[in-house]
Amino acid sequence: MSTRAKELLVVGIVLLFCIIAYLGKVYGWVDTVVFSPMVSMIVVGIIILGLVFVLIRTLQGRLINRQVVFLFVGIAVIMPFFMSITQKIRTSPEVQQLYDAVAELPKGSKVLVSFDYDPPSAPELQPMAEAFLYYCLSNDLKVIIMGLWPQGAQQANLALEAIMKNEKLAAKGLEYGKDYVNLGYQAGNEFVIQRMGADFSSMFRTDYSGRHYEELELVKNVKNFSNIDYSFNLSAGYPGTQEWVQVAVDRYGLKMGCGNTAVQAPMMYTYLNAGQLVGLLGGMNGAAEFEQLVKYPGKGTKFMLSQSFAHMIVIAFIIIGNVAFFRSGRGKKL
Amino acid sequence: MEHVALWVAAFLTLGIISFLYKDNPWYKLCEAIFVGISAGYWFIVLFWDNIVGKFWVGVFPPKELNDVGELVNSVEPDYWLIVGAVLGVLMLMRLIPNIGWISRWPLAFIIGCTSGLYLINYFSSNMMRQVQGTIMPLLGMNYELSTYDIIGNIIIVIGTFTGLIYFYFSKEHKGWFGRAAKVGIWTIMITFGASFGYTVMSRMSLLIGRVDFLFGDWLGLIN
Amino acid sequence: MNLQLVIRSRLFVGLAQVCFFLFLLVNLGPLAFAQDEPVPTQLVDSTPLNPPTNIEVADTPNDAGGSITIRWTEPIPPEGTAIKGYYILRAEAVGNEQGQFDVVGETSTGSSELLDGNVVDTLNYYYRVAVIYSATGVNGLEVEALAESGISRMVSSSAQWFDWRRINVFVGVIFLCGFILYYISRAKAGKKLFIRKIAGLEAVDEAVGRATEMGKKIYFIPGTQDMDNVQTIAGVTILGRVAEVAATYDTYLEVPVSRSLVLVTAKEIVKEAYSKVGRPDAFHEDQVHYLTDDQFGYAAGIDGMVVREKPATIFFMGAFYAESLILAETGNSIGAIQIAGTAMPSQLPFFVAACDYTLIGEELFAASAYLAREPKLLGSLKGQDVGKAIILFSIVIGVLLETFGVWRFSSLFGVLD
Amino acid sequence: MRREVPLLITGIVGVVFVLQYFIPHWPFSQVNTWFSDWFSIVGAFAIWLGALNLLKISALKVIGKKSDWGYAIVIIISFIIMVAIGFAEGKEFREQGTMFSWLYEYVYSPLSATMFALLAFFVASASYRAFRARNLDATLLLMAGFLIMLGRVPVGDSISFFLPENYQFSQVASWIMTWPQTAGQRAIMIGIALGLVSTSLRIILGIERAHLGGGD
Repeated sequence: MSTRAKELLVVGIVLLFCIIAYLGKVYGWVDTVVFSPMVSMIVVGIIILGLVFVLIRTLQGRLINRQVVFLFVGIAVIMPFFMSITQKIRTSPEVQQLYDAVAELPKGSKVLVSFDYDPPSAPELQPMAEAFLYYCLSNDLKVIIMGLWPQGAQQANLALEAIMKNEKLAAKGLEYGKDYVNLGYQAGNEFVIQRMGADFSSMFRTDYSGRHYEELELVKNVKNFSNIDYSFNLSAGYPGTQEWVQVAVDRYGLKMGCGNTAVQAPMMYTYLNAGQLVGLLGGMNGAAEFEQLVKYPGKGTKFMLSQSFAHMIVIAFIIIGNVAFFRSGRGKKL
Repeated sequence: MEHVALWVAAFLTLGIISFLYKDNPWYKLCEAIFVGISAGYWFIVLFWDNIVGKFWVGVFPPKELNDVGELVNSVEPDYWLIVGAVLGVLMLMRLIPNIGWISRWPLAFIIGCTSGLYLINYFSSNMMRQVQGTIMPLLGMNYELSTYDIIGNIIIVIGTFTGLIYFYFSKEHKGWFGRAAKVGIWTIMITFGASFGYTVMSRMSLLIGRVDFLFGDWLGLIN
Repeated sequence: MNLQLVIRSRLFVGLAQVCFFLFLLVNLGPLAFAQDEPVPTQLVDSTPLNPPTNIEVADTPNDAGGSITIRWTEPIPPEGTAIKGYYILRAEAVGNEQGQFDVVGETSTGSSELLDGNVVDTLNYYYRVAVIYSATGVNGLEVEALAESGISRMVSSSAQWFDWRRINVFVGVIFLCGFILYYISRAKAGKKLFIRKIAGLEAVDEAVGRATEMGKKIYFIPGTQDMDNVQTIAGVTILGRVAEVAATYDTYLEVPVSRSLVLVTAKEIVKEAYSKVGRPDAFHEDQVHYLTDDQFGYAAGIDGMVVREKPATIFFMGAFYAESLILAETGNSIGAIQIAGTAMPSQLPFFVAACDYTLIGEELFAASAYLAREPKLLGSLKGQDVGKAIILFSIVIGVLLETFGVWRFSSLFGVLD
Repeated sequence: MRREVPLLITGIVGVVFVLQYFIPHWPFSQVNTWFSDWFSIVGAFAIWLGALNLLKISALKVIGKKSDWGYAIVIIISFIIMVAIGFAEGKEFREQGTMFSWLYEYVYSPLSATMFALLAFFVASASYRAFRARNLDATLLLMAGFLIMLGRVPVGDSISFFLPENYQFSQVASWIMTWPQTAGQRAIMIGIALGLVSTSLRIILGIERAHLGGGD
């Protein structure tokens, strides 16, 4: 059989599997799959055996293909979804700091939340957004939402939709315009922040749904940052936390915490140390820790098992690569 | 429609993932769609948000009438915005070979804006404030700090100090200066290591997000 | 008195002001404006309630106008009551009379200051402060009572011509810019300025040479940010040099870009580099071309091109985000020599790992100076180094002074705290 | 005209932008508003150039029947579809239920997100093939990366259960992030800031002219 035929065969099999699974979902033949602890152990065992095999091959001086590495990563990320292992999540100081900063706000304080990310970064930031909004709204803090990224406002609406399903929040009968508002997206990057320092309403003439700024009870008396008690910025790049710190914090004295994709988070520790930020959630781990603190277990917590597996795989590959490197003589390039 | 949507999204997701096996027609198709769609997406977003949303609405503010036909919320037109539009049109002059040079004017404006903004923002937030953060009483204001924090403070001061020495270009890295620069680059390497760890975390999270889509939203195998 | 002394004395005046405002701002309570509900006026009993005293009103300094600061002395609450907060009442001046007083702000307990940001510069105002006392009544319910202060003096707001809180930034910027300009002029005057070697840059000729030997292309990726990013500008400066070398060696240089402004600029720069070495004919318009603005669309595009065309050398110079890893790993997989330079801290580890040479952070900016060997760039690098020396010196002195409790040296570097 | 005017524009705009930080008084308080609006508008016009260039390159590919010209057609078609729908749907193009938002949600988003996700694989492959403890620098980088990766997931503490609570991986990771990492990050940050200030200054004063096309 030619390579091409084999490839097509594999694609065909995968497609067939997907169609069956999909029809199973639609017609309810197949329920969600959960491994028993025994099966989970076997899967883990197989992955470890596979890694040992890779180690042996590498020691023999034959680097395995990129594709095999990819396969390992795929398996390590997918399999934990079917396992039910609970893990203990410990809170890091910067997450605790964010929690404390929000917890000590008096009821009715105004919190500005800026959604500066788009769907591709949602796996990390959406759980933070949900947990943060949940905590604010369930503690009677007033939430003002905005976005410097075009898709930010939609992400905010998705997060609101998700948390409103929570019984505790639903029972509160929260009212749009009074307890929370979504001012929507505004183009102009850091210039938007700068102009908000003088006047919010000049940047947001209307909210997300087109209601006038003055008609929204929550914000009609909010002139600029001096009326905001705390601010939380969810950021996946530019414009994001750095711009908020440079303009809103350092020019207008806004008190701010942030949730960042893990890529950006290390840089924020400098701002944290200098007191420019009060609290930081870094990546999925930060989201999971915050979810634990506010007792709103969501996707962050759910994904942590896959995250653990994925990290272990990467570490294993670094070790394997380096063991082989040192065995074969340091100078020789593999 | 929802079925179509899920299958389209899954088709495209798997198409991109198929690049991991090798460069193939499926991937190239998805890539081409992506390049076209994303260029179109930004084109439209900037058109409606900036050209229409900022310029047009600013210069010709919509007249809002209430139920009885009275004018409410009338906004004064802002004719200054026309300058922006003129600059924008000058930008397009690049398309006409003979007067293409005039597109340098708006370009000069853009660069002037960001240079001015960066000069101040980076000077105050990323330099002054960071130096301020580094200059601290090592033992605390009232000598109250624990050993843990004192060691931490010393690491911050020494790390920042030597790190800056690495970025000092006017002196060859020799003698005590060279040794300090060495300590500096070690600190920077630890920083990079931390960045590396965090980036791995970030990437894995995104992959987990896609897996959640494929096996959860699409195939419904996981909860 | 020489100029330096003048500046220094102004610095201390500014510092005093900065400290004052520090105090001011720390004491700022949360602000809230114009509540709809009327001021409650019933009294608990006949206990005399002390009103706030010493009402001071003044234009908020260092602002663009439209704001008045009100300060008062907290009264001592009678036994059994507590201060719950304050209402700030304001009236417009009509001639010499006061108009109607309305609540314009509310603060919680413990504060003795409020900023009223809803005033008009051309009008005059009067203020009163009402303290809200609360006590537990006979029936166990909380009862409130108000005690209003006297009327303040007449006040109006105005805009200022200098923000004195920023005097230290001002002095800093002036000094740093001064150093840079001074060294540029020195360099222009022919003074030789020493710059240490930067490893990644020495390798440019070698990398281009290798591409020539192999008869393959060179790719230059100027990052995914726009011309408004200074890193992109440093990147295209280096592009100028790379293009010159490539034109000299007669190696095909391809520059895919992701921003239309970068396209415009990069094209001009490459064209000019080709003319400079006398090969204007070798320049093709499509050598520099646009892919898409989207970072991943761009990464995907380049990824495909790299796999298909297998360039011998790839340069990454500019601002990069997440796409850096896709780009560098793919380049690594086809065995290209890769030279990277970026000031994006989050992307540097991968460039360090996957590229042969990496310009770390400021080295990117030093690179344009180093390559061009132009006096102005060398001079400004030197100026920055003086800035760095001052910072290094300040850190040592400052940490010593503060550790031994002599002086809060770090307040010199504060920016609006 | 071709060189002086742009230099003058850059200089004036830059200086005004710096001054408005120190001068709260009108007109400097207003200038910021004007400039930021103009900036956004010019940016929106600039993308026309980019889009036209993309179309031109793709079209040339199709006409010249260069390799993969079929995909160039796909690029053109998908661009035109997205733009046509975006124009047709008007200002509300982004609202739920429009064709544009459908394309965004089910075509653009998955493509973009999966591109991101691909990085997870590349990161693993780079770890295996490229990350070597070649020297002290690289070793430090690796060790730090290692500890952070272990410490930032719950499994790290499970592995180091035998250590005292305060020395388990999550605590070690927090320690690295809070102290040495911050120090290094800060040195880089200050360095970059100085570089940016000096480059900005040169541009504003017209000493740096590369962005206007080459040297002097």
